[in-house]
Amino acid sequence: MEAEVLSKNEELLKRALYRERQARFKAEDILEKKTKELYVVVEHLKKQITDRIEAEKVIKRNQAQMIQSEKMAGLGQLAAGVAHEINNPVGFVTSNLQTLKKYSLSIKKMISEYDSLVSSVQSKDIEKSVSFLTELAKTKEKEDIAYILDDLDNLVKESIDGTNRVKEIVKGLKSFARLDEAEMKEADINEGIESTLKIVWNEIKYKCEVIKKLSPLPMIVCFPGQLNQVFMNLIVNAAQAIQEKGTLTIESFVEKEDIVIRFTDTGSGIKPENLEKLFNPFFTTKAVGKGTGLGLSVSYGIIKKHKGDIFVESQVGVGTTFTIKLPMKGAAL
Amino acid sequence: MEAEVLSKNEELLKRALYRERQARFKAEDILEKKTKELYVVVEHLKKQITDRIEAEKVIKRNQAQMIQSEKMAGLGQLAAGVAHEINNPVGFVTSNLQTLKKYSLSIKKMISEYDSLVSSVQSKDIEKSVSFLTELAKTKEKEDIAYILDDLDNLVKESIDGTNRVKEIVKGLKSFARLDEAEMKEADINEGIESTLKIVWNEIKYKCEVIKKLSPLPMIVCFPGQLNQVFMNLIVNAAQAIQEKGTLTIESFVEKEDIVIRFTDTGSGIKPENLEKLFNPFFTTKAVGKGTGLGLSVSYGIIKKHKGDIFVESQVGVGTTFTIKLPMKGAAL
Amino acid sequence: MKGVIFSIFNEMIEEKFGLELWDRMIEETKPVSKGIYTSAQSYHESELFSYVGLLSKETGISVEDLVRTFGHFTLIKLSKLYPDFLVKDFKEFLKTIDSVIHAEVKKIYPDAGLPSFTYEDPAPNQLVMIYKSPRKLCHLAEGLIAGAAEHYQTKHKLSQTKCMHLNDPHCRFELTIGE
Amino acid sequence: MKGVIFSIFNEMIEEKFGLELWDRMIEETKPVSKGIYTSAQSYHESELFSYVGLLSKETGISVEDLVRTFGHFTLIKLSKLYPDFLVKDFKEFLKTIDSVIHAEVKKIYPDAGLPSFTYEDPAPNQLVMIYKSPRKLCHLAEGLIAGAAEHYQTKHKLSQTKCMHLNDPHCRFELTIGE
Repeated sequence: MEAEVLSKNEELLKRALYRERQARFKAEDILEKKTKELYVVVEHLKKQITDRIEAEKVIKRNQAQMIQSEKMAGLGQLAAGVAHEINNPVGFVTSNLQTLKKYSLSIKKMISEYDSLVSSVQSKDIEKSVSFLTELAKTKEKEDIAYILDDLDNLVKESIDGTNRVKEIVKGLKSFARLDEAEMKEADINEGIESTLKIVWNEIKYKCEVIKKLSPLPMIVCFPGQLNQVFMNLIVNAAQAIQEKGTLTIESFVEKEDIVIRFTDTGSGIKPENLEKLFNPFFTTKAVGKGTGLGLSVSYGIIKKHKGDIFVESQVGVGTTFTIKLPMKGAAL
Repeated sequence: MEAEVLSKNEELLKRALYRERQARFKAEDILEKKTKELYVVVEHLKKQITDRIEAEKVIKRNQAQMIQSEKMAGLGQLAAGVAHEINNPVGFVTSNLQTLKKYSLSIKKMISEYDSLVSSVQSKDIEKSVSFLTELAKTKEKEDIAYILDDLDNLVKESIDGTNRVKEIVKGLKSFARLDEAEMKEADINEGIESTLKIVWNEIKYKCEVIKKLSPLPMIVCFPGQLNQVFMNLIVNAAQAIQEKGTLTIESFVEKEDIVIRFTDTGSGIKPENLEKLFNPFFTTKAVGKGTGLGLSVSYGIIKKHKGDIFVESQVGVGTTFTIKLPMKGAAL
Repeated sequence: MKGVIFSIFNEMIEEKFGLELWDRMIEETKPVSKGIYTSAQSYHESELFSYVGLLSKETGISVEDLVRTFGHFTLIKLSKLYPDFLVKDFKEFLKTIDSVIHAEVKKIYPDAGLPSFTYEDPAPNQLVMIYKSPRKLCHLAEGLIAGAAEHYQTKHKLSQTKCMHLNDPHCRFELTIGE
Repeated sequence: MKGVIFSIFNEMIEEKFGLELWDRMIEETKPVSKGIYTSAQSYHESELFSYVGLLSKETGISVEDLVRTFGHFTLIKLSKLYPDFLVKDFKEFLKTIDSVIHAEVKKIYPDAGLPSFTYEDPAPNQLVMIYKSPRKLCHLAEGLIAGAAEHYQTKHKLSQTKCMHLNDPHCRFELTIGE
């Protein structure tokens, strides 16, 4: 009996030992599996990190290149635009001046003949004087003095107009050069719109009729050059959105505490799914190489820096409106 | 005896069970500790990843800003430079034209008086004709016709010179606008140097005398605008390195298979420790806001793209020489 | 249900009733786990319910009392295994169960099915604990609380004013701490 | 030395000599581990050496032979625990030990002190394994190789031409595989 009991106990203990050992094996097995699994996760995460580090290096490298190409594109655009704008007036002024040079010769010749006449009159030699007249009339005819005298003023006036146009462009450039200014200034937004229009005129004139509805605005403290950059982006974008010919309406007015500037084009419009991404850096719907997609995000940044706001509404096939609101109380930027 | 043996077995089993259970506890404990530890590691790695993602966003944001400010700086510089260059000739051409307008009036008045004389001569009224002479001489005196006739050609010639200068600038701009070109072209490096000099002239003329030693070069296939950008960077850098007044010598010549272009300034020189970092992106010794430190790294990139090389030698207090070597066999870029 | 609970239950049965009963419980209830438990795994709570049901039949003690006793035993065991979680006093300890202890358990066993506790703290010597669990083990919770009170040598009165077994949406323990 | 080796040693002793001897071995050699082994940990190899020394004294079998036998036993056990590592044939398996099996072990137990194997493969039916380990357990390796040969039911001849016990810098096993 005693032996039997003990033997039963032994059986119990053996079973308990078996269970315990199996439990240990299970625990050890789970430990190994989990460790392995976590090893994989950790390796994966580490790889993600090294991948990101690589990607960041690429971003930095690309950054330099992108800056370069943006800068080049901008400079090229400006240089080409200015060259084109100046070329025409300078061309005809030069040509007028060449004509004036010829006219000058003719006039001198004429006057020297007149002076010969004067000499003969002075010597009271009426026969000789009269005979000069034929000569004179011939020269006058030959040199087309009547036309010259008639044309002279036109040429000079036209040339002055030409040089004035160049001067206007120079003024526009100077105003545009204020882009570079690091300091805030009082400025008239309408003036900024006007001078920006002058700069980009060459680029947009074939595609859009520009309708200006600019109400008088109070001066505001701002970075005028930066705002001009925003205007330029919006104007050029509008022109690019127009397929053949269209209208760009630029309005400015005061509304409550804000100056509102609105650019409405009759271009192709923006798809709703793109509308919300519009101000993201590097978002562009333009073909590769046609734009870095920075214009609007930079504009957004500039407007935010001025404590203002920029909105867009658009309907595909109808057009797009960008609205900028700038607080008049210049805000301590 | 039997009972004793069994009892001993029971003891053995109990001890084995105890050890087994302890081993299980140990395994379980290690599993928990390891899991916890790995949890921490994984969290840490995940945080590293999210941190990087944040950092990348910042980089992208900054990138947009940097591009913006670089572009602005470049545009401002160009616009201001061009405006300044054009302003002067256009100014005096306009002023000359105003003068010509007055001269035209005087000449017309004079000629109309001459014509009165002609009429009286025609009617053979010698007395009347003679009396006109006094009038004529008075007008001639009053309108300073002698001076006008003398000055006329000068004015026109000077004005033509002025418009020609503007035309030259326009030509320079057009050449500079080729910056934007994406295609390779045959180009004359010397021409690129000359047109770049024109663009930056305004910025450097007060500080450096430029000595050009340009030997005739064969045309090479290249991105001419990009090379002009390199030249511009080096020329502007040289001018900035000069404290008050100095010399920039620009040489070009053929050496073996290469075209060599060398810019030597008498500026302040570069410290040896900076020399090796010079071509790194974002390295700059200029004050904050004065330069992004991209110019030379971008130049380096452009020259490398042309399969060429760019070197720098410098001695503090003496000056700096940048040497560019471009293979003439344009290389399949 | 976490394996550590089964492991402790095993220990309790061995300690209080002997290995023979534990062996027999496994024999008779035929658990899927075959009675092999490790804290590294979870097991179905029905295994525990079967053991307790059998034990109640054998001993004549009610299931509720057995579960409560087991809760008490479990807390004492756990307090030895994880002394770091035994913060300064009884009330503080009870308040850390949900936010600290269960949070830590989740880190190690993300798939652990833990009850939720929310608290009301109406007075310094009072605490309301609201227990929610699909397992409806409020008696276990009660025993755990009692075990904690013993560990902290703190007197407490507990009245359960709501119970999921009475179709309440949760169980509500109202504790008065101290004499 | 990894706990799994001790755990298998324990099993071997129980299986071949009974629980009594295993219990006595622990009693007499007084290991730091108290004979409590889990694969989750490492233990000092001196514990194994003590057991084997005692066993040799008790049985009159040489330590080398015991270690070899243990290696054989271990491989058969491991092949059941980790069947995935048993690649297509004997030779291939031996060649994966260093680069695959030990690499995997390292992932789970980065601190495991594993021997290194390098190989020479002079002919299809030959393989040279060069064993290096501060533990100098070439007889264990030999037993493991024999165990693997049994698993693959592949005949082999092994001659050890260098041995760290003879002050060689490493042990060199030259195997001829097949009849």
